[in-house]
Amino acid sequence: MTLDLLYFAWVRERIGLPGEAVETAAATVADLVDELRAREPRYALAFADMAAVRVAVDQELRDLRTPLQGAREVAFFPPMTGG
Amino acid sequence: MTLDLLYFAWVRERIGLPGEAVETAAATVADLVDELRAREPRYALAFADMAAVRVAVDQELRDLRTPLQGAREVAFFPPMTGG
Amino acid sequence: MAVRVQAADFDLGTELTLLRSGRTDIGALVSFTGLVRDQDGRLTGFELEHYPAMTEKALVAIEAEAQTRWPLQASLIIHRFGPLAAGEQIMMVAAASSHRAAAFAAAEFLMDYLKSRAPFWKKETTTAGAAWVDARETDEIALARWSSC
Amino acid sequence: MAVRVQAADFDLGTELTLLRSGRTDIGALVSFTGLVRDQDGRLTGFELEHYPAMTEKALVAIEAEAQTRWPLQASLIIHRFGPLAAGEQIMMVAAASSHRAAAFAAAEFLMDYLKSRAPFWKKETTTAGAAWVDARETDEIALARWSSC
Repeated sequence: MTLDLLYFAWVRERIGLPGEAVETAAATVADLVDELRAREPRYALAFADMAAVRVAVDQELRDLRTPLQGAREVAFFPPMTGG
Repeated sequence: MTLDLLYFAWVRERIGLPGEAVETAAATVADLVDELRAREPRYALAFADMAAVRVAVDQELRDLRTPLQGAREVAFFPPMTGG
Repeated sequence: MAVRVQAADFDLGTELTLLRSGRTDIGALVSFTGLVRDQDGRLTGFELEHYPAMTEKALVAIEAEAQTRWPLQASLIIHRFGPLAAGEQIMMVAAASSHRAAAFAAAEFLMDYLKSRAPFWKKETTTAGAAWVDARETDEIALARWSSC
Repeated sequence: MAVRVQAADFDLGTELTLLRSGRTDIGALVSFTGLVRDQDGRLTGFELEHYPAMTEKALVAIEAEAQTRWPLQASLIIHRFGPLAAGEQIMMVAAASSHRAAAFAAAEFLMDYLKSRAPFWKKETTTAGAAWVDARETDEIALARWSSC
């Protein structure tokens, strides 16, 4: 499947991209993160500590165990600091 | 001593006066209330249930046991309902 | 750090703008405004009596107590008296601090104290007649929670 | 019952006036405004990044949750994004109810949820350099208290 990935704040800065489309067979968010980490050191750096990374699947907050079947957009970002 | 008495809200309405000067030898607020009650039924009515009456001596919230020595102004009123 | 007792209405936006004007050290500003409710149309009159010689003194004391409990950069209490119509502003408090917890707590504290310790009395006229508003037992409970702080 | 995400500033007084205009059923109106602190003059830049496709959705969900928990007659969330200067307004929430306890609780709830659940990220530039603001552990604690309600 094709997924639109989005990166925000320091995740974006470490990866060096605001987002990208990827072709993947990852079953869960955790599988997707493993695939990305294996690509290049900048991904490995961005995803080094997943306790510090939040994930949204199709604009809803999810976690590493979330299945990706049917998903279109996955976003990675640090804990939110609005308000 | 001469005391300025002030009445507010339904205490004022029951007594029928916003205030008055009284000559008294009352040692405490409780003594003063007893004196007033003995005067006329409208005072007895206003001070029938002292659990529903608050008192301020010289603009500070006090209670029935407060001594009156040196006091100049005593106010009686129901529990406050501002805000 | 200001208290005003007045018959006239106030402009909430102007007051909140003034409170933070020229300052860049405030992170959180909380305001509370009390309004006259029409009670499903039953309210026909509303009057606020107060004890002029004591009112401002009591409000200043309440504000000073809030200042000792939280690091506030600014605070304000305005309370009106006299006849008011449904929908009108009765009073406001505002508290400004570096962080939101202090600003919220201080504003609630100001309200809880003011409700039970500032000499104001509400008289409502409804279709059922005129009556002094009873103090709510919950107001004393609200006040008690600050004693354990 | 409104949510706005915008780069432009907002007028707090106008928003609060609009919220209650033409209504006589509101007894209590609480507002919170978040402002950019200059941190004793150390702050030289401030930028708010957000996730446009998700932001409004998240804020609408937060507001809807508040509506199910308290009897609110009106509520409002405005959050800005982009570069902001010291002293500028970042965001506001407002909650209107018949009684003060509900209005205060709803406004605090909106803030607590928004802090940890709405996709905004602050980047500060100070004399020590540029850095993304860390989420505070106290924000998660603040959020947890609403679970036991």
